[in-house]
Amino acid sequence: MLWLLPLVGLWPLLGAALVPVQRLWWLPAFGALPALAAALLAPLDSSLELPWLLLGTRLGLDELGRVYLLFTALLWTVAGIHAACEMRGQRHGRRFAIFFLLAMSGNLWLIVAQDLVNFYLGFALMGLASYGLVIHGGTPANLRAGRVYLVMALFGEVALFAALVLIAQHLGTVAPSPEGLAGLDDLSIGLLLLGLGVKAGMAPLHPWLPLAHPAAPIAASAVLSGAMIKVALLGWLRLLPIGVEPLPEWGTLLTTAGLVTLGLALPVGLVQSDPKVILAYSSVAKMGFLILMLGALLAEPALAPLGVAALGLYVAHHALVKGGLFLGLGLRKSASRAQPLVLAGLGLLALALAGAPLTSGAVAKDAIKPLLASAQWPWIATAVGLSALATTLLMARFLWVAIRIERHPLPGYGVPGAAWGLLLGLVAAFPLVLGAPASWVGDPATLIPGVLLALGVLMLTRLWPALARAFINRIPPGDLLALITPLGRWAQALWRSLAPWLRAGRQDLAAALARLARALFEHPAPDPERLLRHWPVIGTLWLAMGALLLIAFLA
Amino acid sequence: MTLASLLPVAIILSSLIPGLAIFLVREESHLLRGLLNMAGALTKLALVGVLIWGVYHGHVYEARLALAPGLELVLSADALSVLFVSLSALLWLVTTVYAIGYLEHSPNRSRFFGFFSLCVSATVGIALAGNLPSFVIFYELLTLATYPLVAHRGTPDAVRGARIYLAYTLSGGVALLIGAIWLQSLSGPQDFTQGGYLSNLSEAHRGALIAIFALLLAGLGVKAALVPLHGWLPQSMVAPAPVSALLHAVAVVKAGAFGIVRLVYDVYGVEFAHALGLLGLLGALASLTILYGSLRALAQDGLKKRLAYSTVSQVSYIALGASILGPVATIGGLVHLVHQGIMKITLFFCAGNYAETLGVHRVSEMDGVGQRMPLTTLAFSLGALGMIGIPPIAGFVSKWYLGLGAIEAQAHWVLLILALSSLLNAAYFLPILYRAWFRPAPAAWPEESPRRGRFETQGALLWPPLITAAFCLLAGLLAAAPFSPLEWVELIARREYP
Amino acid sequence: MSSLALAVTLPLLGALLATLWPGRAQPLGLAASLLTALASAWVIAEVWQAGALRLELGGWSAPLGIALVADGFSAAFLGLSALVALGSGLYASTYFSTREMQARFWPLWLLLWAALNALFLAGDFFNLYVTLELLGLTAAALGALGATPEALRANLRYLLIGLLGSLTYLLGVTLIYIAHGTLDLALVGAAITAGPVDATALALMTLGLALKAALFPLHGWLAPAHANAPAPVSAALSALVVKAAFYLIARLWLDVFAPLITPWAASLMGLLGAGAVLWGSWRALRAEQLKVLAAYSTVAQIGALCLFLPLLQGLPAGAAREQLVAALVLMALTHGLAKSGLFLAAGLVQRAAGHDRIAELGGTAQRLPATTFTLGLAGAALIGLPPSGAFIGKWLLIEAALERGQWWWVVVLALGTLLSAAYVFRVLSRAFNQDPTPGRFVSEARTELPALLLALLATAGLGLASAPLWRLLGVAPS
Amino acid sequence: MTPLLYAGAGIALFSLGLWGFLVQAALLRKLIAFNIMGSGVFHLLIAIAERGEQPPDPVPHALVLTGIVVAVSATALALAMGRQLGEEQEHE
Repeated sequence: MLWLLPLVGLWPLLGAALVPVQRLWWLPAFGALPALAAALLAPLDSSLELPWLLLGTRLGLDELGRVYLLFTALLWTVAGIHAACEMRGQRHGRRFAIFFLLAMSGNLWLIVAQDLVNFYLGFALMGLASYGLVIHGGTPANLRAGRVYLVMALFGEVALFAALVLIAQHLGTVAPSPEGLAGLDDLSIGLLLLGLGVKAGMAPLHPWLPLAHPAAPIAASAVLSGAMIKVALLGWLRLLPIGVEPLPEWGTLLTTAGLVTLGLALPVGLVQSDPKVILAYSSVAKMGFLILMLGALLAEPALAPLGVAALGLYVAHHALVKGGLFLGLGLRKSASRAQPLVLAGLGLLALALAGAPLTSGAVAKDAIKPLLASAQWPWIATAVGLSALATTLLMARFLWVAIRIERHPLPGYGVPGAAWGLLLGLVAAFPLVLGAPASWVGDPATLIPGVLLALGVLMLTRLWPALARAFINRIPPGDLLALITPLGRWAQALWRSLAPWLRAGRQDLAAALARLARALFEHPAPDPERLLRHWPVIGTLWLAMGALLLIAFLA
Repeated sequence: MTLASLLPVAIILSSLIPGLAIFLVREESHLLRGLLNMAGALTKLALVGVLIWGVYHGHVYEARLALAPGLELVLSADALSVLFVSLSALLWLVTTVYAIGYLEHSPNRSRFFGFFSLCVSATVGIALAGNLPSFVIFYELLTLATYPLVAHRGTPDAVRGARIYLAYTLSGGVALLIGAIWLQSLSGPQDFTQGGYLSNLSEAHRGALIAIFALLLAGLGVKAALVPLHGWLPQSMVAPAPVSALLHAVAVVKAGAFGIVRLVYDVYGVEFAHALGLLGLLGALASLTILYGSLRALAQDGLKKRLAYSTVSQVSYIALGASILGPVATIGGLVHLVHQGIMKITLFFCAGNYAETLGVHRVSEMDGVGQRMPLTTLAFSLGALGMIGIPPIAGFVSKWYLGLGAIEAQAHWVLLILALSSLLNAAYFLPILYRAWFRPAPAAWPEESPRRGRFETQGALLWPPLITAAFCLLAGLLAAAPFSPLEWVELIARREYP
Repeated sequence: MSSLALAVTLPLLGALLATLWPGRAQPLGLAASLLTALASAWVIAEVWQAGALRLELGGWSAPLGIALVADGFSAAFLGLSALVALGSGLYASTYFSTREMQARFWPLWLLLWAALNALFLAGDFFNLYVTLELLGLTAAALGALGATPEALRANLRYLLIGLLGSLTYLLGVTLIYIAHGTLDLALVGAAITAGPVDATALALMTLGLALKAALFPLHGWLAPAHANAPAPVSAALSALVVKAAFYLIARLWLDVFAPLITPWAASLMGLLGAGAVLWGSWRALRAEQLKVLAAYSTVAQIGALCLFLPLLQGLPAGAAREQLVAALVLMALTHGLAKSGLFLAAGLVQRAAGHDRIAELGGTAQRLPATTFTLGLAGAALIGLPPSGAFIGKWLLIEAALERGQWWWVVVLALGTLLSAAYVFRVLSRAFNQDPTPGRFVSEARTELPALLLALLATAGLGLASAPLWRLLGVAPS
Repeated sequence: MTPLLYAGAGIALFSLGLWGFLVQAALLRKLIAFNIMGSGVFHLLIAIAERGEQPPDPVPHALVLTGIVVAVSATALALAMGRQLGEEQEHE
């Protein structure tokens, strides 16, 4: 079934080409089907070689790839159903569908790609097409979010490009292998972290994320936050020498970065009022958590086999849950009927994200425990515990905001609702399928205090609304961006004050040159030759020439 | 004269003869002129096909004509010539179709197409020139043949642009001439030789060789638009779109870049040039040009001007590739010769389409053109994304190999240049794409042409950019396939670095 | 009858007949032109085969008798004069429309040609004097054919300058005769010693010729004289008459008096040449009329030829010297052909527009594509762009300069090239404006084609197919 | 001695004529000066024809004769042109 692999990327591309046709509005819903089929049917660890394609293409699925392909395809399918229904007949709906399918194609392709160039191809396609999703709404806020997203994404892509070139040079080929990655130099690793770190929302490269994910339409937000940010982790797991050699310094660095991300995203998320922004910060925080874990893996190669599988599980859980949250939020905003059901679903998902027992979150957390246990610093477990607490609080905040959301009833939400229900089912079944019963309980220790704390906060804000107002919305989405925006303004002001000088200088120079040119060319030339036609002048010159000649002959 | 020596001559004549004949064609004879044009272009393509086959199989094609004692006109085809010849032949055909569509209703068509063909003849001559004097001859002929094309419109602006073009290129030509003669006086008459022919000159000539390199580089740099010799390029944007396309993608700019490649590889020899410390100079100049061109492009509102500065920047990738020691960087630079050509010609075709169909000349007028002309804008997008280096479009392949080569040669700073350049490229191309696709279209276009074919514009204007855009995509997608530009360039690099 | 004698006598005879039957001047003149050209071709063919020819007139041998000689050098110039004279003559046959003008033109024209041929073929100093005088007289008379006051004044000045030059030359010849008792070029050449008498003689002869060749800074007469003459006459004046004087300078300096030439003297000539290149080109650039431009360009071209002298000085006989001399000839020939083409084209422009003010030529240039093409081709040859013969000449000149370490001439040439490009393209740019174009390329074949062919010969012919010329000049292709 | 005297006189005549030719503005005077220069050269030629006891060298004589013819025709042409110029100027 290897032939399914090329289809994974080609099919959505074909869809993007065909979707402008009015009758094919439903194509986004079916774009990820070959990927789903491939994830289930394609044999593991065998690859399809296409040496003539690009710089030599190798497609294939390994264990991690299959997990990724599975949850990515699932999420894209559900989101695709939402997108197709939501955008049908809307203004620019077809444009949205094109970019949606392009981003889908890139996302799926980079998972099945086993060589650097195709990974980059998928990554770039996904990154650029997402821009179209982010700015779809066309409001000034959307455009700003898109601009920030694009600038940072391009920085990331360029850094990734440099990293990939360095890795390719190191490998001597474009197909990476664990052995080949041994001894990778620091520049490559640094660039790789930088390049993918943007996509992952690693602090301080995250400010685009809380802006862009909420700006996109719901279906796009779901895949952005659910599927697309996860590819950074995939890239790291594939291209860093994990399990080959210990890189303690880099491990420390990543751990620190993860902690910083966690510590930054959770509090900032708590004071947001837009549910999508809250979810976006939650994603940033989760990525921070994953980066932290990756740091541990990088420092200790022995953890690799177990750790990679655990991370895969965790990522799959988060992708489905976060995607589900976004999509549910969409239903909450738009669908008229069955709102209690939607709220119940959202509650379930929020619980799962907080890691409540019997949810996928519990299983994922359980899987990741050994990694935590081996962390370099003992207090990391504490920090992670605190973050879990904060996550619970964040989810409570989300539910609170989601309950009070203003609804705009729209017809025709049966199919997306059903699809969402399916997704809920998958999330619910997640622990049953993938986790041993021992892991179902998880770690309620952080959940219960969290819930209690949330209730406490609720009470407090009820009693003193001013207290809530003092915090809510004090930090704008994109936090750090607010700090550097004045820098940009100063630079602009500086340029504005300097520009006239420069321009004046240039104009002066140009005017001087023009004057010179006029002096040389424009005025009718006075005829200096007139002199050369006077006989005495001719005679003098002539005789002088003769004298010189004679002297020269006799010299 | 044997068949083997006839082929290069025939390739030049296949555009020269139609070109001269076109001058005599009456202005109203559309059909005859079109026939001559297409016959020439197709013949050339067929001949080039034979040439590719022959050179691949190791045949030697060479024609010699003694001009004076010690001065020979040599036409010969090696793998590098074939690369450039095929590019010119292919793009000439496409551009001819486009030009016929573009200029069908403007005056002075016979003159235009005559010089158009002469221009291509000179370009092909440059590609096939087998020694430095022949190169110089065709290089100057190219200047001559291009001048009327730049001045073609006859507006004061056009004449001024052409004058500036001429001032630059002729000055460059003089530098090139003196350099070439000086070199010949040291080395004696020599053909281009893979690996260079100067390395056995005595140490005493070291200073002279450096000075000669500087002279030759100055001469070639004018056409290749190396900063600070690039001033003519944006000015010559007044020419009709097919001319700009040809100028930027195939003829003038490329001739300069091709000359630099010849100079480094087949005159000095890359290792000898490295030993003389000349590659650093070239690399620095190329890097400066790459960044400066992009920065200037950012500030341009005129679409063609922006593209022109983009050319300034992009063509220096070729020089950059030549300035890095090692086969991989050579591949990157040489393949960009082709890749930049097809991408830039696509962009110019599209710019011409906007101008001709909608009267849109400025970036600020491009709001919503994607809705009015989706196919053209699609082609434009492909070209622009390729320039940025997004895979799987051709430009990515060039950048990839340049980067690999730079690391191989321990020149990590090149990566930084590539990264900065990509970002700058994105900064001046993506806003255009944004406007074209996402902004609402205005109620009325500046000057919409009443002639409209079955599609968004006339067929002769629409097909060429679509075809070249497809080339851009295929050159990248099938980079590793046999007979792709990349594979051909690898053949050259293998021969240069045995 | 020998070919050498024919080349001189046929035009003379033609001139005589045209004078006798003024009504038939034109057909007679054209027939004589054709025959003269054939005779020239015959001479060239014989030189091609035999290497050098010598004819003792009346059987009197030197030192008493008069000899006609031809070698590759003179044959080349003979060929140049045949081509230019034939082309210009053909052109003149429609340019002068009235019988009266034709009757005045043709005898003088054929006389001029006879003088030129005799000058190129003369083997002794005195014959050279006579031909120089004859050349000066006919040239001035032809130049004044237009009979406007400007033309008369300019050509009267030209005549007087020419007379001064001839007399000075004659004084030099007298000194030669005092010193050596013979006037035969070959014999004198063998007897030359580096003494004050020979030096003075050469200085005097050079002075005289410098006036006629319009060597900078003695060129003041040239521009008005050439610019005011009728177009075919200007073509011949610029392409041939001035070159003839230079031909003689070259003959004396490179051949007869070679042992006398010191580096200083050669450098002085080079310096004057450099001045001519720069000043002439600059004046051409600033000229407001097309024909004035062409005339100043002639000044510059003569200067460029002078640059060969310092490089040839001290170069021992051998392949290198032969090549450089051949390059000199090639350059002179290219200039001659190109300049005649330029003047003929300028004449057409002038006639079509009614004036030749460059600034106002736009529409005219557009209406005459073939003529504009001629201007372009001739211009390319004047600049020295490839593939013109001047390019090859320039190449060899620069190569020699670099090899001999005299790089400053290269700088002069580079500047001259750029300046000449500037003035040529200043004219050509007028061809590009928004006026409508005519349907056809050539509108009047009999006037446009000779000019076009001459320019084409300069650009493509002498550039790409110069091998016969090298062979004629005895340079083995290496 | 005599030849030297003649030669000296010839040179002197030539110089005198030259002076006049360069300095005098009027055409007629210029032409007279030109003829004086010519006479100077002819003097010189005749002076060198002297060969002591032998009959004089015929070559310089031939030269002088030809020279005179040339000088006369040149003078005539110059006069004709000068006259025509004068007439044209009168018309203006």
